[in-house]
Amino acid sequence: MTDRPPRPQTRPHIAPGLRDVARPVVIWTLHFILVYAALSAACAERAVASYPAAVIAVSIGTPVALVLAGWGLLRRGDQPMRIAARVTIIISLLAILFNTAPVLLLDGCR
Amino acid sequence: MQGKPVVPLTLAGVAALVLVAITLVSVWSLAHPQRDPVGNALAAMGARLDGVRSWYAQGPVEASPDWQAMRLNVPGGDAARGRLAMVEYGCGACHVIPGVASARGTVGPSLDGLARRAYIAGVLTNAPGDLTRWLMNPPLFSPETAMPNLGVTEADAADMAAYLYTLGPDA
Amino acid sequence: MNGPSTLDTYGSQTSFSSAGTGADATLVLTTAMSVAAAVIFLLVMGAVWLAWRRDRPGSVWWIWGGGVILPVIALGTLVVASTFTLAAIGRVDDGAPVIEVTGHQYWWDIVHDPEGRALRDANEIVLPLNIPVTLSLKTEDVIHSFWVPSIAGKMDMVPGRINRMTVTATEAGRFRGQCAEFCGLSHPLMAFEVVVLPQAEYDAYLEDLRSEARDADTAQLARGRDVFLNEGCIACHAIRGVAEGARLGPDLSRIGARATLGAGMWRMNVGNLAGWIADVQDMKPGAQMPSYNHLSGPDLRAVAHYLASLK
Amino acid sequence: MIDATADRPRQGPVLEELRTYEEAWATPPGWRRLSSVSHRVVGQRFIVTGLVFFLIAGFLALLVRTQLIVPENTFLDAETYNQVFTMHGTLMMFLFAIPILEGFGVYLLPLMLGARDLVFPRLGAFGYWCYLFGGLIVLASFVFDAAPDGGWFMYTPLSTKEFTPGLSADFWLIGITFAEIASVTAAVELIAAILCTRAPGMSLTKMPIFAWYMLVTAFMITVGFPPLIVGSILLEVERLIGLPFFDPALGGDPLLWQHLFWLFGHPEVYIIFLPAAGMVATMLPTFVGKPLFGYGYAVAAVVTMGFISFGLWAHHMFATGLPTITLTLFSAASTIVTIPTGVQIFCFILTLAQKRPRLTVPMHFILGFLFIFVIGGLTGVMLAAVPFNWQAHDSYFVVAHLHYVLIGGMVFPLIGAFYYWTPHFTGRMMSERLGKWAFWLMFSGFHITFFLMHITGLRGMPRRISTYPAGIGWDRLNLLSTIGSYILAAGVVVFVWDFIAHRWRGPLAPRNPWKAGTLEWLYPPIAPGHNFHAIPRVHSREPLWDQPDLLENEAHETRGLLRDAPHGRRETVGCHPLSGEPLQIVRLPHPTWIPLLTAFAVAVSFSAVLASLYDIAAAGAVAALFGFAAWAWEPSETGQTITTNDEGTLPVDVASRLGHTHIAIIGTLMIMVALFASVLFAVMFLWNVQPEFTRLAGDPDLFWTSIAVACGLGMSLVAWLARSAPMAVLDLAVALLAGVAGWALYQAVLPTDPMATALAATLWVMAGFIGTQQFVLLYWSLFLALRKVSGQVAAGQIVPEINRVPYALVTAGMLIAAAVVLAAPQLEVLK
Repeated sequence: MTDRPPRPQTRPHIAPGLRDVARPVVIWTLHFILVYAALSAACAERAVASYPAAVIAVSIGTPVALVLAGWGLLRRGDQPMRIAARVTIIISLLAILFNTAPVLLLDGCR
Repeated sequence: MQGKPVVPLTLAGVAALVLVAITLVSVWSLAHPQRDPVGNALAAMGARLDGVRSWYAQGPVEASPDWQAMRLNVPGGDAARGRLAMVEYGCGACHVIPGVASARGTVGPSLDGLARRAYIAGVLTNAPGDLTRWLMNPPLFSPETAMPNLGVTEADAADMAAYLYTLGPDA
Repeated sequence: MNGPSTLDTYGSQTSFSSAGTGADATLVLTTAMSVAAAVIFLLVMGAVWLAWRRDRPGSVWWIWGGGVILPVIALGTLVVASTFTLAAIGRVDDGAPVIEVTGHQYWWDIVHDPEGRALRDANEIVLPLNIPVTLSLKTEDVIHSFWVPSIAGKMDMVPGRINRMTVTATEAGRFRGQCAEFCGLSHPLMAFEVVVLPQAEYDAYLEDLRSEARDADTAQLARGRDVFLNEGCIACHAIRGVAEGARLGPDLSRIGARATLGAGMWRMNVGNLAGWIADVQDMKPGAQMPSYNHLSGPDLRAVAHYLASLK
Repeated sequence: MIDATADRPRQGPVLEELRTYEEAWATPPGWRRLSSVSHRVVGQRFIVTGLVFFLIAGFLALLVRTQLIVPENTFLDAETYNQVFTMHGTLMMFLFAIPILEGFGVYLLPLMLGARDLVFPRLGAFGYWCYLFGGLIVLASFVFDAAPDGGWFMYTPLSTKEFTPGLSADFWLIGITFAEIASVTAAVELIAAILCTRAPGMSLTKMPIFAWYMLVTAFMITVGFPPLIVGSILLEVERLIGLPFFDPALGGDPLLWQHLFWLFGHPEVYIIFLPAAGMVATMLPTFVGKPLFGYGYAVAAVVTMGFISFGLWAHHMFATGLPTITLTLFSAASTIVTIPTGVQIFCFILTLAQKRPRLTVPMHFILGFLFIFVIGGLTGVMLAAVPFNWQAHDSYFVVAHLHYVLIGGMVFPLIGAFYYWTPHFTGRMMSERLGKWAFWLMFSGFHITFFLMHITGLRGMPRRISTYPAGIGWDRLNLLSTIGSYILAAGVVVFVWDFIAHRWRGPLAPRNPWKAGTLEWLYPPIAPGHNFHAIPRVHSREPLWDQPDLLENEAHETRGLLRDAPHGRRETVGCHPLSGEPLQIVRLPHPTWIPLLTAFAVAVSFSAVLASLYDIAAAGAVAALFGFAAWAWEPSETGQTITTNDEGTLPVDVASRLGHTHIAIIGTLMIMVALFASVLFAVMFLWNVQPEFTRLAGDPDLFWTSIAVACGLGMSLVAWLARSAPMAVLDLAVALLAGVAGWALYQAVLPTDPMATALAATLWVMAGFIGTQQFVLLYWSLFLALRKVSGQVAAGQIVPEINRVPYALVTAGMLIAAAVVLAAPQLEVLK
């Protein structure tokens, strides 16, 4: 082993952390990709999946995404990061609901 | 600094004026060209200005008659109607005709300065009667011409001749 | 470049007056959204105005109310309304008669297909009044976009795809359409006319497409027909009963009956026809057709008269 | 361009111990200024160059409007008109909007964050030269009479060789791709600078809001630009050697280009908007005299916008015949992005409510921004409704909408920002009187020009037409729009005149002229020409408001870290990315010609490709590689320590995963992953929409594929070992395994014919991209081995080895993904 410089002491993460701000909207991204992929698989020329299969995928994925994105919504606190996390969660929940609009409002590809 | 309410009032006032002006302008721009009071008023004003301008251009009435202008007078021809007829018959596909925006054809000669030409298509003298007859049936006078018989009526031909004689008589 | 001649086109290419079910439903949506947008704009500007006059911090509930709750209600309504409108006007009726429209640089090939027999026309689409018709949109070269604002919204013509839309014209008359996707040099000169006819006249039109083109019954028209046959025009253009099969250029069997020349750009008459044949590259730069400026004067006149006679 | 030493306000006595500091940070005089890598110089270069491109593009816009002033105009012929509107869009989007905003970021961020420079000054300088040379390539097309004329989004197949012969599209593709290097390098640099060099105590939540906006923007660039880079490369390759990516006859699809373009193009609009909104969020509190209301809300809005704006790309393709259900998905996503925008607008409104603001020129532009941008946002929501979009798409309504969003959302804040920060650049104030003239001319001219276009568009006028028939109902609207554009241009001229003339007419700017709270105003404008003699500890988001001692003393007497430059070296404090506590001392480079020379070599290479001189292109590329090596050759200083007055002893260039170089590698890897994902998207898209072409390609060789994966995994393992046991032999092993993996991948795709089907062609591109990654690792490892062999590396200097680990791991991950893609067609289930 070689000589190492002194390791910097790890400092406490700022509560509640950047992760809580980014997580909900990352979940939104994954949910969006899921819906887009399911619809593309069912409705493009190749028709890898059937339309009901796409609806099932979205129906299972959406509640999961809502739970994962909404986790920590009720956590209290008024530090900026905590507020940011809460607002991000709410916007992401709404956006996930909007992602389901095509499946809710239409009954087929065309 | 300028924290007085009067300044934002001015700001909002000017912004509101801009909004109102844009709304008025939008409404006006929507009006049909033929049923548009503002446009018609502007056109009428323009016509009156043209009248004033030509009155000055012609000079005092006791001056001697302009024989050149009288030579090019087409009886019964209306230059303004002739200009529109040019568009109707598709003259612009082959000729450049000043004053007719779409007429930029290069198949035949430009009709700019037509009033100064000696002959029409090299076969007819450049006189009102000959020009009118030419427009009505070019192949009759020049069997090898590329200019087709456009089926022009006599009245339309007179109008078109009148317009063509406005092109460049005084240069 | 030569520009289009003045045509009496005022108001024939606008989405503000609707003559088709698609444009109709869209106009309702447009009006509703415009009014809502104006109201929301005034509300937000009112909030700015109030904020300017205020001198102490407001509540975060303004952010929740103005930034989240009200927008979500408005947007939810919008998504539902627009999706239902979309579902209604975007439905393709498989049973409706099909008209195939193929975009070319810079003209439109039209095929009516009432009973499986291709009836070809160009640059003028005749539609029956109040009967749904399915337009089948293709392209021969680059992307074009089919747009007749008074009838329906636009639909692209994409290489390798066939896009279909069903339209129902609800008003007889002439409407103008134009290519809406930039397609090259003469893109602005790629328009067309839509003619909506009552059923009887529409049937007469189809009958006209089935029959041969008008005969050349004078010496000059016969000369024009011979020029057409001998000068290579038939390599690209077809005239039913005279020279069939060529599809590189527009079908000319009833060119004289169309109101316009050069894909909706010039008035159809002998003068424009002659100028077009002699110098098409000046009138429509980049068109596939070469300028036929080597024809003798009488030949040019004859072929122009012949084409104008094809009604 | 700006050298104001002459009228620099006096700083009080120049202290003797500061002399070494002044010398260490001095910008080279005269023409050697070109070798400067200081963020101030580079930022000003970006800003001034961007402004020049803005003026050129604006002039082109006036040509467009003049052509359309009357129907059937002959002012421009169709070909020139097409070139003019294409170049207008191209210059505005690629060479003005993004570079100038990045220029403001490059200039302002270190000052706001409490750093003496950006962390990678040479990278910033290199990026600038790439931007300049790329922009010159694009502009040169005018000289060669080959200006691009296919519209700024270059749709295929119009832009393919068949329909656009000649070089015009190549000028566009090569020049723009080159200029984009600047955007992505600046993005990586800004990410590392924002996360790693903040003043002591500046945790993420004490960061100025502008830094949040720029941080999100920079991340968006790393993910958003790669699709276009991939698309441009595909199109250029199709033009040069005929691989059929976009040819439906061979299984390609013109819509693939549209997907890739708008996957970039939509986020791009937000990439342009967010920094400008960040400027508003910075200026507004200054004039209100209170902090931004709802900091946490604004942060949430920016972060969510950064993500959701990627989910909207297909709303540019509503008329292409996508399935109704897909349209609805994108329609819904396009409406929901309004929510974070609305949250942000209400943060601004509530900031305004706290106190009666001062109505300065920047404040005018902020109010103009609110007014115009809200209209643009509302028409944007209208366009999200598919039926309406079918009418408005590609009509003048869209032209109106995009100018409301871009001019309202970006140009107005930008000009406000010029009035606000110009004293910082030049030491003089711009004119309040001329500024108000500029504002009112621009504001009224803008609305006359663009509001009417909403109506023009709904009355059926398509965009991009050089002429229109008289009497159809557009004449008057166009006439008025053109008159409005002249008024708008007059406003811009007043602004530019003010920007030039204030250099001798403007009054000298006092210290903190706007009474702002952010750290960039700590020093009197332009005073030292470099940043902090000592870096103060920060306790608040508005330190100049909340820490009165900062403005009580002379600026150079401020207490803080790194009191002078005892070693004659450029140094700044590196921090923990989250807490902002000091972590290390970052050693920064002195002025050097290498970035300019390397960028020049790359420019030669790109231009040679354009001229089909491939041997010169290869020579340029090799020269660039030597440039990069020379750049990186300097000895590592890891292991040294520096004792600071307040914070104890700090290591220099710490060997840690929290170090700035490692963060930058993560940013770079985001770009690489996004590039790879774009290629993967192309593969899957073609596979999905062109099923009849998937079996024609010939089968990839699975034996060689598994060899490639094995070597990739081995390479990662060795790289991981080398991080704790740096030895030249391990570097050589990594290089060898990387080389073999690349070769094996080539053997794997060799049986497929890329000219035969588009899918096979995309597989080759995928393999080629991973091959490039392997080459980077090979080159990097050979470089490290050479340094060790030549005795350049002391014990513990393992920063490059630490950084290589994620690079190797991600590359191996790409190899595995590629193996799955190559094997999938041969699996029974998917046949």
